[in-house]
Amino acid sequence: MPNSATAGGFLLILAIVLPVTGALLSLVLGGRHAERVALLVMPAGLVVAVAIASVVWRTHTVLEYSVGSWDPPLGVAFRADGLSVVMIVTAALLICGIGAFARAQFPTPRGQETRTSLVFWTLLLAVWGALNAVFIGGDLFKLYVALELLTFAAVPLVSLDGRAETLTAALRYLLFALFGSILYLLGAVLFYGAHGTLDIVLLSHRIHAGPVAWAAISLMTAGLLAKAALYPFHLWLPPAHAGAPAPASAILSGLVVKAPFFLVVRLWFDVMPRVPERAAAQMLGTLGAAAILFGSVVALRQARLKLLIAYSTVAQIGYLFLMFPLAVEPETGHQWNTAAWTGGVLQAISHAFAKAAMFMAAGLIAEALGHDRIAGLAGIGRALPITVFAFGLGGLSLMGLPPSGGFVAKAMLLTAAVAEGQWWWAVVVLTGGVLAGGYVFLVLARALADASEPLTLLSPISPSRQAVVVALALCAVLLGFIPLRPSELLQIGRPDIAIGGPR
Amino acid sequence: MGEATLYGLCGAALVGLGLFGLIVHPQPLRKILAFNLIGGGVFLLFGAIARRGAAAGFGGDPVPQALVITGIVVAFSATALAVALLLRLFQETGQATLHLDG
Amino acid sequence: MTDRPLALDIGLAFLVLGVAVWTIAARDTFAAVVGFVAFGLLLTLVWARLAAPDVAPTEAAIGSGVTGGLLLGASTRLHGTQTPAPGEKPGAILRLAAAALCTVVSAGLAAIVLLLPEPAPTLAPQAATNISATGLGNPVTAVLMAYRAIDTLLETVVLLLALVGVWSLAPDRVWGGFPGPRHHADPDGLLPFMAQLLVPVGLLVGIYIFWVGSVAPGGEFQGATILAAMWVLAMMAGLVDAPAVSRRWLRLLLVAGPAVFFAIGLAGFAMAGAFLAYPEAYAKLLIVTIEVPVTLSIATMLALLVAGPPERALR
Amino acid sequence: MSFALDALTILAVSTGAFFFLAGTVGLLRFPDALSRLHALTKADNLGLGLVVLGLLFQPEELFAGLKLVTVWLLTLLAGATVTQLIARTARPGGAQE
Repeated sequence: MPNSATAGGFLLILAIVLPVTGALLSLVLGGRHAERVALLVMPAGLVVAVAIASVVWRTHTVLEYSVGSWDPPLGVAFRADGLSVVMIVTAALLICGIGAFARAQFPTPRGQETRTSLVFWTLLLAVWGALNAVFIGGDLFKLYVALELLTFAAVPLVSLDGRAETLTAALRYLLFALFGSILYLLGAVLFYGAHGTLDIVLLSHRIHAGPVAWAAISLMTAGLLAKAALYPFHLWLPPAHAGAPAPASAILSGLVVKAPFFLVVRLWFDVMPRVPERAAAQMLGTLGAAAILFGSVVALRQARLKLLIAYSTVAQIGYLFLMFPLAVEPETGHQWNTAAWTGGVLQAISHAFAKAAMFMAAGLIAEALGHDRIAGLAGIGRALPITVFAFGLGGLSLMGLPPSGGFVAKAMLLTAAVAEGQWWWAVVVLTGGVLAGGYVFLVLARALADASEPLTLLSPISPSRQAVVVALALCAVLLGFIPLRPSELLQIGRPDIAIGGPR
Repeated sequence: MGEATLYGLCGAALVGLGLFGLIVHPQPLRKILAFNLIGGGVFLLFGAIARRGAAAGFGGDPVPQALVITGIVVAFSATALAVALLLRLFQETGQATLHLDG
Repeated sequence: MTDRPLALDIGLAFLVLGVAVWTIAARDTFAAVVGFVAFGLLLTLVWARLAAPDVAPTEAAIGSGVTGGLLLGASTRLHGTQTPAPGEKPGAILRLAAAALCTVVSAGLAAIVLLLPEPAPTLAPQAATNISATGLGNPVTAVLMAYRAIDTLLETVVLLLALVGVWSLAPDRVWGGFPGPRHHADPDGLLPFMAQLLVPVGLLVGIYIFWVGSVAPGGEFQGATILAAMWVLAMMAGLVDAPAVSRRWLRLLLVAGPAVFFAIGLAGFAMAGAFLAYPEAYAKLLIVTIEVPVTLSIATMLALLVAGPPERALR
Repeated sequence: MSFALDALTILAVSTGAFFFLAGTVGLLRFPDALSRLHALTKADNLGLGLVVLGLLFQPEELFAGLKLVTVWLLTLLAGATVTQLIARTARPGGAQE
């Protein structure tokens, strides 16, 4: 019976229904209620996320639910494995943090609705629902709809201020995203044509290496890479992420780009676990390495703080894709190196926290100074010490210095690279860390320098908003205290060949 | 070769054509048009696959046919959002270009 | 299935490709959009040939009709900006490389079409054996409203988010106001008279197309498009003004469809033990209860997506 | 009898098709929007009418025939209305009156 775990299934449904109905309610009630609804949904959604995590952790099995009792292939199934759970909890924590931070930025005057706050609160909840739908989707077409949901919720956030350059950035982002989703859909169509199902688990049993499978997975991966802004598809990301208001940048850089990455992982590790894929994995790794080097070097040359952080996102996305060549065992081409795998996922979540904190810190600095030119940051370290401290904490994770989630993630990738004799990836990881150190230091050195004349802040920055930023940065740091070994939670739901790790 | 294969090939050609338009046309509106052509090709391919799956007294597999309907509506929403962005950009700058320095 | 395609099919396929080439190659954007509308109409015929009578009207109404109208309007408003600046035009090498890449993609896809397994995998038998549990007669509607209802539900939310995105583009000073320019009915003109004649007939046709969807080709998307078209016509003929986006009734109308969908879906936990499950005895009743507000909401979304972001402030 | 009906059908449908062709050529060849519309609507209304007429000669149930005629009438009405709409937009001064 598909619905044996009805209570757990109920939670999975809630993870989508709660934020999405919240978005609907925000839109209907409008005005000040939009924000109130969002603030009510946030803790509830966090509770749901934690509940899902505890069910999966307790039972040590994949939580599965067939919508409407229609089992795949005819129906659509939701599944939460260890990976989904980690992403769902990360998303819930971040959304709550970003929401708490954004209250001061998107207020609604009494009795009057403003465009930016209505759109922001509605879309914040919509992004959340879409992310959860991506993380628990078990059906390739359902995932396509979830991806589009995410795109349409994310793009308007970029151009919220209505300036010409953000409109251009949003349009570019939309065109890239649409290009990505249509390629993804094309691949899914080919899978259906060959195997008569879109369900991930059923597909993984029916699939075999051959031209159809290769074409389908190449198209889908290419589309997802365009959405994840992996080099050379990164062109759209910096203007979009740097142009958006700070809380929106935090959502986009922290969470939204992780969704297509998550789906690439699903495709390669869950849809095609038994198909040799060594060359492809090496190629993904090469693109990732190029992204790390290119993004970091360009970040070093930025004059504006938000653009620097955005280019750093381009680089950090590169690290995610190093897990593909490292998780694939070089001799046989079959998976699995669990250390690399855990490292990749850990990089995704620690970057989410660190980058969200850094974008919001940059937002506070820009609010206080009226600009975000790096050359003009002198004295801000004295004026906003907590904010600059949070920025530095986030920076630790990007550089891969202890104690931080980024350190554990990169250390695991290094371990895997050394263990498998693929030392060239280790060189890339270390070089990227040094370059990240360069651009983080560049900012901190400016910020901590003494101003030539006393700094006057344009607007006072409330301590509570600074506290939120520090809290998120601390999450990234706390991830550094988890043990340096493959995570048991992440192994829940991995195909059997994964268990045991590298022989 | 049945009509399903014929139209499947037609869909394959449309995807390539649309992709070409998407790459070489600098104007955003032409890119949006090209995206819709790719969409048409993908849906046609899916329709051909549905037709191949004719069984149980149905002229085609109803699952892909239903998914195509969903896909057409999603493609329309995408087009509407893209066109609105483009028109707003034009209103703001008097230009309709993706060039950042434009 | 016949072994050889009819001459009609071959001709149609070439016509589709020809119009598609025109759409890409035409110098004038307006001409390209006209080509695209023709492309959509030809695809409608193809869908009929592919035994997909439910897809055909969707393609005609949304893929060709509403999309085409939207693009035609945009190309008129962007007139004069559509010649690329000298620096923007891709060079010959890029064009050649793009052509080569796209040829490879098309050739690869074509090879895969020829390689698809025989007999083709299909869910048609499963869809057929389960259809009695839904009380419906049209298998495509059964997929959309029962087997894969979650897709349809999320799709209505996708449309709604696109509308929020379009609205978000309004300048702040007109927020809450009316979309698009105000059209005034010309008292001596023929248009208001014709529109008054057509709109009620069109509404009737839209409702019929929606209603027939449970047993025959048709359904909420096709019906909703016709309803939306009538609303847009009434707006353009000056019979009614577009509603201000801050109106509570409008917001309610927009979310009614997804909201009822969610509500009945959640009630499924109590009634049939699962989200979006229907007890067999009431399946058809519940599906229709969902479809009515969904059709109204979709019609509203489509009409307002065409109308665009608010341009005139509330007074 | 059935031969005569078939001949009538072929004649009417072919004539209708010819009008469609003429209308399409007009659409492509005429210089401005108004004369294009003129060519298109004249030819298409008549063309569709002839096609429907031709199909009416094929004996089916009465209801099918009624449907065909309804389709034609609806097209006439919708065509006329939309033509008005396009003509107004195409006129100098455009839609904003």
